[in-house]
Amino acid sequence: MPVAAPIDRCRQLIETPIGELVDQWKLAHPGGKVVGCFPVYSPVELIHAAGMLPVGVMGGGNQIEIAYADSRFQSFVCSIIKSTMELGLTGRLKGLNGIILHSICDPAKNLSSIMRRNFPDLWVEFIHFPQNLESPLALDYLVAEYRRVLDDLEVLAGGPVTDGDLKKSIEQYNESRARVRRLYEIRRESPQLLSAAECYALVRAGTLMPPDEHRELLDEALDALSRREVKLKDRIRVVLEGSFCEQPPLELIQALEEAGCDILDDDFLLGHRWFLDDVPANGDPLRALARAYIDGSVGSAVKHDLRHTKAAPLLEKVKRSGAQAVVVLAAKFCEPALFDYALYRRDLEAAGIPHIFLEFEEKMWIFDKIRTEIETFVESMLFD
Amino acid sequence: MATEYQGRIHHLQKELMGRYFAELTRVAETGDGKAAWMLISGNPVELVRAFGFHPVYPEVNALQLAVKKQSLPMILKAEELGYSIDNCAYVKADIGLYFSGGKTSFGTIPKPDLVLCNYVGCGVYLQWFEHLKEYTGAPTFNLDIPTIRTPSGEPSQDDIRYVVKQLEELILLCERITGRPLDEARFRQILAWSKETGDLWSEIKALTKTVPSPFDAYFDATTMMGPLYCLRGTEEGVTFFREAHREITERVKLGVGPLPEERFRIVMEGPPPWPYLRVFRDLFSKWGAVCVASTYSTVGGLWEFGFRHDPDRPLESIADHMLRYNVTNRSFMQRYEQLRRYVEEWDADALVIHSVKSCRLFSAGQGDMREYFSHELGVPTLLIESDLEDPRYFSEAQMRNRIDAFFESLEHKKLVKA
Amino acid sequence: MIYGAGVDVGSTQTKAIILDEERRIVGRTLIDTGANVTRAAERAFDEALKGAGLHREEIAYVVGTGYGRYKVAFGDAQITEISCHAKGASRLFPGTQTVIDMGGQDAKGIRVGEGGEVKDFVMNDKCAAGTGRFLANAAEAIGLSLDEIGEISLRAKNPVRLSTVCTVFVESDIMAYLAQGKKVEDILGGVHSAIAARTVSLVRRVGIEPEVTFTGGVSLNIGMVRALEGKLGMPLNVSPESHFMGAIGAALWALDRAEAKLTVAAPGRA
Amino acid sequence: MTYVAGIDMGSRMTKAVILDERQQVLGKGSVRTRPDFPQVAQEALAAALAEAELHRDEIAYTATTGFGRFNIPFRDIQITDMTCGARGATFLFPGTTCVLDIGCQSTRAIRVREGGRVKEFKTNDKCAAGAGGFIERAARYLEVRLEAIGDLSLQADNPQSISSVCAVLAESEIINHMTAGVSVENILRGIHLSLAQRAMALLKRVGLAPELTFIGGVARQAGMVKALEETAGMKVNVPAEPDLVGALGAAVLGLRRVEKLGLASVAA
Repeated sequence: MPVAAPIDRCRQLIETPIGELVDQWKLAHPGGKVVGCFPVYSPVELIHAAGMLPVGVMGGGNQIEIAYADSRFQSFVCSIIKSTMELGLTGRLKGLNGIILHSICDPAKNLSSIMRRNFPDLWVEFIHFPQNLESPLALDYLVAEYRRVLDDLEVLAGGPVTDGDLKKSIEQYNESRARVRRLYEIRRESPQLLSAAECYALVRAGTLMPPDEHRELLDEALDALSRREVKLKDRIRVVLEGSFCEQPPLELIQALEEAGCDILDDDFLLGHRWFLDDVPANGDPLRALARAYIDGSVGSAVKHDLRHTKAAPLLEKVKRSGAQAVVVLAAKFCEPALFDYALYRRDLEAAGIPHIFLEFEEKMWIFDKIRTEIETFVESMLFD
Repeated sequence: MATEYQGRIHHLQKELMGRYFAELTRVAETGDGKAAWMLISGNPVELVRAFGFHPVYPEVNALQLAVKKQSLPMILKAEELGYSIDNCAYVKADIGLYFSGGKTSFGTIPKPDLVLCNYVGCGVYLQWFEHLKEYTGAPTFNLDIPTIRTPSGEPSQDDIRYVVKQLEELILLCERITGRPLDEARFRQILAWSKETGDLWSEIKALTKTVPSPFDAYFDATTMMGPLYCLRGTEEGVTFFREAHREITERVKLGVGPLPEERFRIVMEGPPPWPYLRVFRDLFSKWGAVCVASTYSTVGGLWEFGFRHDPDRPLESIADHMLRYNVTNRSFMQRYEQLRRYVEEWDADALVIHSVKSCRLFSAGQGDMREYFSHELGVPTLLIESDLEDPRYFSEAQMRNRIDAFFESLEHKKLVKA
Repeated sequence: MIYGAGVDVGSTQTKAIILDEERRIVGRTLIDTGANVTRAAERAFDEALKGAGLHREEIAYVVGTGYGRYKVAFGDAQITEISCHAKGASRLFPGTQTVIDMGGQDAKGIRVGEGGEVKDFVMNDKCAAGTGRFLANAAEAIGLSLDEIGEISLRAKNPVRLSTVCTVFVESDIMAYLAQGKKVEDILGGVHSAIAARTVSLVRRVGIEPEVTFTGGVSLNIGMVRALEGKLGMPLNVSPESHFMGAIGAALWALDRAEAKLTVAAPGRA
Repeated sequence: MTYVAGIDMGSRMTKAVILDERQQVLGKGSVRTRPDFPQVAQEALAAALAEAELHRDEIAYTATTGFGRFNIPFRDIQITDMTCGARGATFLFPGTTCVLDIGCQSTRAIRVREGGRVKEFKTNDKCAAGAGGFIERAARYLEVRLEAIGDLSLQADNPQSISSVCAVLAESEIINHMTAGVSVENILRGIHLSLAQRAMALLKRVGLAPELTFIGGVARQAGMVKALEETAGMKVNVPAEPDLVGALGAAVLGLRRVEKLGLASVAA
């Protein structure tokens, strides 16, 4: 069976408007409830354990036209905030029983309030992740915060959630994330086998289905990949950083590859593959999840951890993947990504790693300027 | 050009802030004394003062640079380092200043002995001080304040416990840095001074309910905010506010306002455009518009809604201040509520929202705010855009057009009423 | 007989209108503003006077409006174009409740009361500034003149999608589309519908109530009229005098004040 | 003898340069860009061929650059304009370490390595836009002929700065200056100075160091060159025909390919 099959299924899935997907799922699962997860990090295990479907709400992509939301959020606010508001204002989030946002940035914080005001029927949860990770207090705090959220989820689901339920969900997500990690290993080892755009489709599909379904889907894809044969192209090997929240259009990821980059690692869809390793399913599940965030999750511009420098996780990715260069692909007006670039730049130069900084918007439609820049970058490295 | 209220408080403030920066310069040049860098919103200055730290507020430095039209070179310096044109300009001005040796026309800023990120809801604060940690290498503490996130508008018991325990950790760190234990008596005295400052400040804020308002709760209030942050918890701070209280009560008795004539009472939302403060104020003065209440004057704390520091509950009251009683840690909806009270209880004609690009915590979503006030509450609302620090975002012609048109229509509404 | 005059000093053109007390237009001029704004205001006013066969002394009240309103030195008052367009629109189309004004620099949405007074208004946020300029740049990028693009845009079969309404973006977006071999009419169709969409979402902020009157220089662009009507789902009032609307409104205010002799404190006089 | 052509299709003009294997420039051509790109490229090339007194079939290799580089069907290779600009600038001024390219639409700062290879570059953000096209529009407001801009701006006695970074708001600022009765000379100089300051910001991002070579159409404006030298505090190299440098760079790179691929013999 060709690898194209599962990938195409994923593409169709992720290109279906979120509203339609939710309605379809509810039709197939009478009485089922759906909770949206706004980037970046989201404790999907809690939602899943409460018997509800966690669904990644990642803005409107480049398919929707902003006709109402720009009356609420100004032009200097990033696209994903506006398009998510637009989805709500145009009734395209009606199928959701709730949505969870968290402390990634200031606009997201205000968005949670504004959603509560504009969509009184929607249960809106805002999680405050601990920012003082040096302190042992952070763990107890996050356990309590998860407990608070779980209490609300129990009310929303209309039933209690046992430790057993939580452990089952943790195990299922461990399974699906293990396979996602395998996909990324393949890209690091032999990028010609799996393009970043294909990988993206496979991973993003996981934000729209239960973990066990995703596991099966990835098994199918991995099996097909093992028999795929593609010739290695003459490209530069890069790590991509900065797209942890708002997602670049699939066409843009393809454009970067066509322009001559093999993307060995990236931070797309970070919140769905945030744990570096399995979450222990024995012991207190909430504590295990909290610890996994504090000590076992991927660093990003929106995780504030004074135990290491801001660029350390990026430099580690470069080392691990053996990349030659870094592409910082930040969303326009994304304050966190734009800030940390200054430190990435400093440390990448110190480490002698060439890099290029590019900005994108999810609503982007034409890519000529960004293409010219990445081509020049590739030329400057190839024509040596 | 209109001539506004220039009273003793304005001169006293200049004098006090001058002394504050002179003292910082002395510390910077002699190395005698320790500096703690902090953020304005909900700052626990009482605690660091108790250890003898000199409080340094990068925001106040950035603001001073802007007012003195020295911010742009600093901003450009930071952009050279890779900061984006879309990043908060307060941060860029401060980082540019740091890499320029901290030298300004109003004083030299000492390097930090403690970088204290009193994180109260503003995500930019976190990154700002993370970056300062990497640049300065100074001991850094992320004092993490869980933001108000439930419809109740109240922090949970876990939140309060989390903050109080962190304050205890902070005390240990301060003891390590200064090499001396916390002086309980001094701490209580400082909290007592802060308490009295709180009493005076909130009484002063209430006086603008009178007609005409004795001072402008936006432009003149910013004059008093310097002492409120830089001198809170000191005796001279208290003296300043006693003086201010006396002077303003006097004005109420005399029935004088900041302008020759008070023709419109407005509520202001958002920080002012510091690089063009004069121009900006004139655009309103010209219309006889006086601000009677503003959210910006509460970024440091919401004393007017009842909060006081408490010598008998030192850490608990500081935690209360940081969690519950400052604008930035509150939810956006709580700001709507605050503004609604201002419009109603201060009997205002209109709401003016000054949307600044730099501070998205303040501004992101103010379009919805306009929607709420103009459509749901029927309050005439004007939304204008510029920036609090970056002179490149101020377009006077556009600003004047919007403000003139707004007051023309208010003028007309008045005539019809009359 | 009392006469009132309105002088609208815009970024590219300056217009003057003189009305008699029956609110009949007895004099009008339209000239390029050029580099010397004060002179442009003087000239426009004098030519309007000449056309009406009147002398300055015979004009009871003069109102200046537009970006250069403070340069109408001989004016009795300055009033923003927002108030003037509202006034003018509801005079020409008494049923007007909403005004959409598109000029070179700004797009405006205005809710208007019976007397032509402004009830509420919004103006484009910073990143959508320069509506007229947006079209001008588009025309320039394609190598057409501003007054022909409207017609051409109507022929669009598959209008392209623009990623933005930023005036600076548009030129490179258009070059990219040309490079992709897109048809000129489809690109222009996309340009017009992009601005229309953005403008409608702007005007929604004041609440769109019929009748809607479209004023300002851009209202002479038939492509924009149709695009707006399409997005609004209702017809627009458009007067051939559209680009004079500001001056007409100013002249109407002038007459009101001359008659009432109530001198509302105007900007610039305080 | 082997001949190569470089064609630079920009948003405003399309330029062609013909080089022989001794790197002598034999012909140059320039045509206003129109939507029928292939035809435009033909015409530019034809003009250059005429000047070089050569025929199409004598051209061994054609390298294209500029936004329309993919729209020239008879090309052998397309290269981005930053790579070509850097190469062209160092071809003319071997000591070049930094290149500033201000065209009609975009401003670019390039740091070059030895041999004219691109080390780092930065293009202007839309929100800090302002390039040739911006000056042209301002000139139209001010009723000044394009050719006159450069010298007029030199006559400024009290330049009025343009503080806004957004090209659109900057335009309303210019109108404001006009309304305030500021002289045309002082406004034009203000525009040049603010463009120079923005260019400096980009140059500092890539690491400004002498020699700086200024290319692109705007480099023709004397006032802009002076403004740049003042802000940069250094002498600036300006080619005789700054807008042809991209095409020249393409031709030079084309010649390298010819040598690499050993096409020389074939063509000779």
